[in-house]
Amino acid sequence: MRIGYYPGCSLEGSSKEYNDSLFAVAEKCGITLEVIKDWSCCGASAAHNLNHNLALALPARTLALAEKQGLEEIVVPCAACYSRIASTKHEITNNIAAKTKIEGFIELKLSANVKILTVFGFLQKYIFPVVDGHIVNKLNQKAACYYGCLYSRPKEIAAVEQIENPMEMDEVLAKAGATPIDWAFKTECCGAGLSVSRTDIVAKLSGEIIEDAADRGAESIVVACPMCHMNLDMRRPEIKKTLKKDINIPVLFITQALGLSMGIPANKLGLNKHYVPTDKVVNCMVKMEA
Amino acid sequence: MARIGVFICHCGENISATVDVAKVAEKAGKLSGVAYSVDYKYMCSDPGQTLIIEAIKEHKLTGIVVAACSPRMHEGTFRKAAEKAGINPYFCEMANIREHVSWVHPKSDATTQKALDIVRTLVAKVKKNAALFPIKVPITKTALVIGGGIAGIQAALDIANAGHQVIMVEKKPSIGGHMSQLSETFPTLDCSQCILTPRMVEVAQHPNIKLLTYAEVESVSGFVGNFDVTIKMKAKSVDYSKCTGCGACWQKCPSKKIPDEFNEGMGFRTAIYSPFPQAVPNKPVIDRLNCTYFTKGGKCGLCKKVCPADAINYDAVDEFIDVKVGAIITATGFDLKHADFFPEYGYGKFKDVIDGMQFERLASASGPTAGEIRRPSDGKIPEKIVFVACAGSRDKAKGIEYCSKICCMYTAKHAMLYKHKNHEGKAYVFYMDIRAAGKDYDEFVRRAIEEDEVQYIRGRVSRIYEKNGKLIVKGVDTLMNGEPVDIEADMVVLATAVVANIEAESLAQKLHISYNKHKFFAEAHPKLKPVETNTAGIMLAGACQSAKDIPESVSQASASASKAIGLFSSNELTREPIVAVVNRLPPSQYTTCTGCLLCQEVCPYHAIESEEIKDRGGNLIKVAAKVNAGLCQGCGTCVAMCRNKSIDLQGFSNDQMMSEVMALLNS
Amino acid sequence: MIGFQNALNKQPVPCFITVASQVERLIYTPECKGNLAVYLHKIEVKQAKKVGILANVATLRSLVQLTSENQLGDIVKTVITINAQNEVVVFENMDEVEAYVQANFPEYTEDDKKLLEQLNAMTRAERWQYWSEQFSACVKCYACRAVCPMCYCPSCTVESNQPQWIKVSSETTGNLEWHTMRAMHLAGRCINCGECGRICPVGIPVHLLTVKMNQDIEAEFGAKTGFSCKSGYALNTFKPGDKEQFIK
Amino acid sequence: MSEQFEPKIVAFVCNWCTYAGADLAGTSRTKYATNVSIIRFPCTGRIDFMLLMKAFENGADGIIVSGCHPNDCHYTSGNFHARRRWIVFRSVLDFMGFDTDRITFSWVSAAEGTKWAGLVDETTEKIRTKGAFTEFKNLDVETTNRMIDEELAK
Amino acid sequence: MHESIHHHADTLKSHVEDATGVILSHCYQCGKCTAGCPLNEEMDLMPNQILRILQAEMPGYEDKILSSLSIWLCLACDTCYSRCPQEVLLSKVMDYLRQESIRQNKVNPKAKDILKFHRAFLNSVKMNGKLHEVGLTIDYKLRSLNLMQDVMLAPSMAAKGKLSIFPHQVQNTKEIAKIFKKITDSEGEKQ
Repeated sequence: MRIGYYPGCSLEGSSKEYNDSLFAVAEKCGITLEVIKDWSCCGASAAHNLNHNLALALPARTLALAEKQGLEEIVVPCAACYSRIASTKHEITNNIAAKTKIEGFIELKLSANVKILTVFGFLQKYIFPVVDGHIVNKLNQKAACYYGCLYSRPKEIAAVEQIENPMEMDEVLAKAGATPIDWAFKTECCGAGLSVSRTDIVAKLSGEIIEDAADRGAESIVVACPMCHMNLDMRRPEIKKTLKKDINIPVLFITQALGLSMGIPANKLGLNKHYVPTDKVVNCMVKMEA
Repeated sequence: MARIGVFICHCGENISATVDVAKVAEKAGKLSGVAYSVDYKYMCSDPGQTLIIEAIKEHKLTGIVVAACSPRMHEGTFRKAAEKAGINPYFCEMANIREHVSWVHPKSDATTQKALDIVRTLVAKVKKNAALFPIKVPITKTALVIGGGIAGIQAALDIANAGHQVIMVEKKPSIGGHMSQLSETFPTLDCSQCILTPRMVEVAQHPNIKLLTYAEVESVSGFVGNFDVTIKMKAKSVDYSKCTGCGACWQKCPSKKIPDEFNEGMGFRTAIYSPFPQAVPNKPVIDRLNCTYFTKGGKCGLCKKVCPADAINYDAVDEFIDVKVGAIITATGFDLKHADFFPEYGYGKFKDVIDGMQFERLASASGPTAGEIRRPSDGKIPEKIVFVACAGSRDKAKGIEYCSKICCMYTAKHAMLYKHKNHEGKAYVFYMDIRAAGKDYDEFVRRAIEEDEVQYIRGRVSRIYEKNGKLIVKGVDTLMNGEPVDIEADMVVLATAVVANIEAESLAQKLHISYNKHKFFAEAHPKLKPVETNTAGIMLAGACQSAKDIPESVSQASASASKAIGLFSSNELTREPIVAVVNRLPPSQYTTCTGCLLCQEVCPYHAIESEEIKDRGGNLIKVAAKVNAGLCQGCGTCVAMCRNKSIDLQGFSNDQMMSEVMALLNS
Repeated sequence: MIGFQNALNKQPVPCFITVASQVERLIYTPECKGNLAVYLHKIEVKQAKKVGILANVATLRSLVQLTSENQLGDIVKTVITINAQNEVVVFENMDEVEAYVQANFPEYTEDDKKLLEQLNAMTRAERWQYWSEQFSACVKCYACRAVCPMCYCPSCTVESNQPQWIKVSSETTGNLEWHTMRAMHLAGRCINCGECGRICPVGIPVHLLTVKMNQDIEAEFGAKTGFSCKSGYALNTFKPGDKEQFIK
Repeated sequence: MSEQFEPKIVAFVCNWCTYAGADLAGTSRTKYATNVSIIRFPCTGRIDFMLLMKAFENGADGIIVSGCHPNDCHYTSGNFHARRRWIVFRSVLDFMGFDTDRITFSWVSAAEGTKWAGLVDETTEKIRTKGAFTEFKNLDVETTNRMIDEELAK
Repeated sequence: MHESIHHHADTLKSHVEDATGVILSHCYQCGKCTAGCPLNEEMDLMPNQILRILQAEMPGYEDKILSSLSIWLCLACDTCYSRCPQEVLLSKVMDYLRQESIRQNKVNPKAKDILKFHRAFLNSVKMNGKLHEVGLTIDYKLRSLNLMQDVMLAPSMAAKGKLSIFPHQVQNTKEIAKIFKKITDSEGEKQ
């Protein structure tokens, strides 16, 4: 079974570690990901803020390329990319007019029947069946799984089953030997696209998220979205200002968390690339008694 | 050989002004089969009717056509006249030459011609008429009342007090229904049980009422006046003829940790139990799913040991009894939407987010907190309490578009009760509209706002989550430019939607009554037949039809009772013989019916049955359709779709209708 | 056992086998187009009580449709067909027949489709012209009825004279009435075996009427004929939302 | 007395809605054309399509079929069944090239006296402009003639 | 005076409905959208107010929406939609309103930075087919003149290998530019 892969811009840049950790995990389980040749940006929030057609055309191009490459299934680890591509797929499968228009713009035909996997979708489908042998550490800590908006909304493309209280990531963390906590901000918004242009807002929203996690004794926050990660991790100074207190819970990508439990070295997983130091996480870990 | 009489009415000037009645009478007289034709000023007057009667006798008429006003006006009048004259009333037809001719056309030959055409048409029809006789259906003067809530109780008492027998079936161990769970009732705030329990006792003691608790309707067949009902008597494991209801058994019962349905899971009961202190009958049943004796194979048996009357019978089994009833009143009530229907409100997740019925139990003197409003999680008395109206109602996204109707009122009541018990506490109500259209209703809501200082906020709550022992309610005040309102509450009460009884659909199918997509039973006509169903003899009472408060349920119950009493007021049911019949021809009741039974589906009244036609030797000749005259209402839809005309409609037979068409067009 | 056998003119004809020894007379070739279900209504067959049938798809559809109309009783004990892979299929019960039919649901034949297209393309007047010419040739021999497995009424309305629904003489109007009635009575029940058209001595494509009706009914109400043993008859049910444009 | 053609039109109506609607037109003295005569049925569900054929065969130039609006049927569903039947019947006729414009289907409630009057006038006018239904009336004659001609041609 | 303007075809309401397929009359103003909106405290017009103004079709009011800050703050997190009892797809309406606000040159001054960021973003995509974060940052700073913002982040990001000075590009950047052009032409809209 060939599995396609769409990294998205962030995973080539600010969230390289997400990309690396995902590959490290896959590699360890002997699963290869096939990058979509010549993929382009999904347009992110910018496109659908400014131009509806563009917001459809850019993801559509990627879908078309995937089809051309004969891929039936693609993994999209970035929540924003997932959301854009999934909703594009949803729109063109339900609106023939839009489909033909878009096909005109990108000069490519597409049937839009490529399956789109989120990172946890991928982990559950392909990694879970083979991972048990590879798990050597128990993360042994309270983890707050943060899903954000883009996986849980809108309902038409929601990648999770219970949109008000998703559990998919929690299951992955449980596998990794952590204790996922029940908290209130699983699907609240972090401020996403306003990260640069309205950092104040992002600091406020992300602040509330981190605060609730902390109040409930979380030792790490686990995300599956580069934007969430940037806002929760990189924006800590601004958050500190707004909250008027310093919370230094590290923020991990889900693949990093799983990677650690599989005994993959922290640096290979890019844990050193974070702003909030992650050594606490590593120290909590305990070897699994065979 | 037909001898038809034609009687042309002038209706004063109403007809004769534009129709040349004399000419019509004269021309009609020449029609084949017409033995006598005359015009007269007022046919419906006494002399007019006498004229007709005399003519019938004198000219030995076999049928008459009265050309006058609309049959919807005077058909009855003239059919009676015909009967007086000694011919079958159904040999009388009316030609409508007033509403359909003289009143809508100017004086002209064309008008007169049209009048004649219509007369000719009806003459042709009446020649094909057959003697018909009203259908008599015997009536069993016993009513079955399904459901022992306030609606069922009211209906049962009304019918019983009118001197008729009533069988009441209640699936729970006690009657009383939801009303017995309520604390106080709006808009008077009188204690629910105080007004209900006397009625419950009255039912139990009424000589005309046979009360079957812990029982369910198994199957229903037959038709109006003649229903055959099988009732399932669930095994109580207690012999009520011996049991005195002393309570020794449930005091001793070791399994005490069973969530108490009556207290909406906020208290516990034993395995052998009577649901509440004022239960009627106040005798216990054993809940076999939770009883150690039954789950642990014969262990325990304590209740049997302690029972002074030796009433416990572990070997009891479900029994089925067959009863004959003439009318059925469904009063199966409603349920409240439960469970994780509202993830964003954490309903089912947070202990202190409860529904309206749970609040009733908390506020009720007989409830788990003895009437003190304490929150389930830690028994604290809430200082801030939030009520959310329309929690699930008027919510298309959640599949319930309708308004649950009672929530506005009971929410106001709840807020009031809370304030009365905790003057310092703060009560908030999030609402969309206040629907208090009832006697003294709006005044009641105003009182909550003005006197009891309940804070009403117009806006919906988006989300509720729990934080440091508080419930954070994220709402909005749309009357303040959509100002966000976040409240740190100690307890939240959701006015969840009123939904149909979980078993409504299966019961409806047993009864052959229709129901809407929300499984509420359908009335025969939304305005003019609000308590009858499409199946004659089956009536509706209370919330099984749609969300209703107590006064409404009670009045509808009385209404349906009066329908039953009306039905029972005579020994037989007389019905117009305008019904469909499937032909039966000798020998041995042979028929042209193919038995394809495609007609069964079209009948709105389930009046078409299949009959096995056998010869004298009892060998099956064929299966054929058969119309139940008791159920048929005479629409004739089956007739038009029967391919080889094996079904026909009395009074509007194929032969009659065809003759009309021919006659109308062939002058 | 009802099946086909070879005849002199090489066209397979129906045969009725009552003794095991004659079974080898049975043949099954693509030419076996006839719809044998029609014989199930014959009194002689009914009296046989135990009947087997070697059925083509059309016949199978008839069996399904007839079951939904409670016409088979329990006389049909064995149903056999030869599938596309030339394997013998023996059915245990009607459910299996139903399943097989649904799996091998036949298309409308190309010729019919062509003819229908032509007719639909015509103006109303042209169609009127076409059919009135066709019907003028009809001699009311009722072969179309005799060959139809769905025309099983013991007495047909066309023969009823109390009242006289249809002119006895074979004038065009009377013929038109007859064929209209036939079409209406078979609309939503006809299983498109096309026998009526094939049998017509004067070559009227009468089957087109019911074929067209079935197409419309499938389009309008989504009902298929000879598809399910439960009654799926389009004309004894309704949806409150049924659409039409012509009722003012 | 003008020589304009006066069509014969038969109305098949249900007792509870359209018949009552026509009564209302009467009681409110609404005037309309004399060309339409009513035949009363208990319900549109009772109306047999063969009766329509009979009407044409016996010289009707046009037909009105009318009953209760959907959901208003006195028998709850007769008109729904009728509607399906008309949908099919109409397409049979149309497929045979029969002039379905000569049949007017309508819902007229007991309260719509004016609608009834209007319906009668419109239909009458429509049929009047169409003229007599010779296409059908002369069918037998024409087809026989045609056959004779063909015979002679041989 | 309502009557005079009701069912007026050329109102913002009708344009929104045509463009998005969202039927605005479905909103019954319960306010649940506003109650749950993560940005309700920042907004100058609440989501339910925006819908109400659209519904009302009162002349003059439409500009309040097009020049509001709210439409630019909306994060399209769809919290409103996922809880809306009437299933009004508000985020889609917001998308349209933003584009309309640009078309009519009514962008709220406070929103200029947000708009600039989006433009810078798209620009980067237009040139490279992918987002080039350094390029974006520089471009954005030039557009917004917030030259100092995030400056201290840059070096550390670079150090952590999170900033690549040279853009990743699709093989044929023209192809992407072409898509942009086609769309712009098809709309005759100023980007």
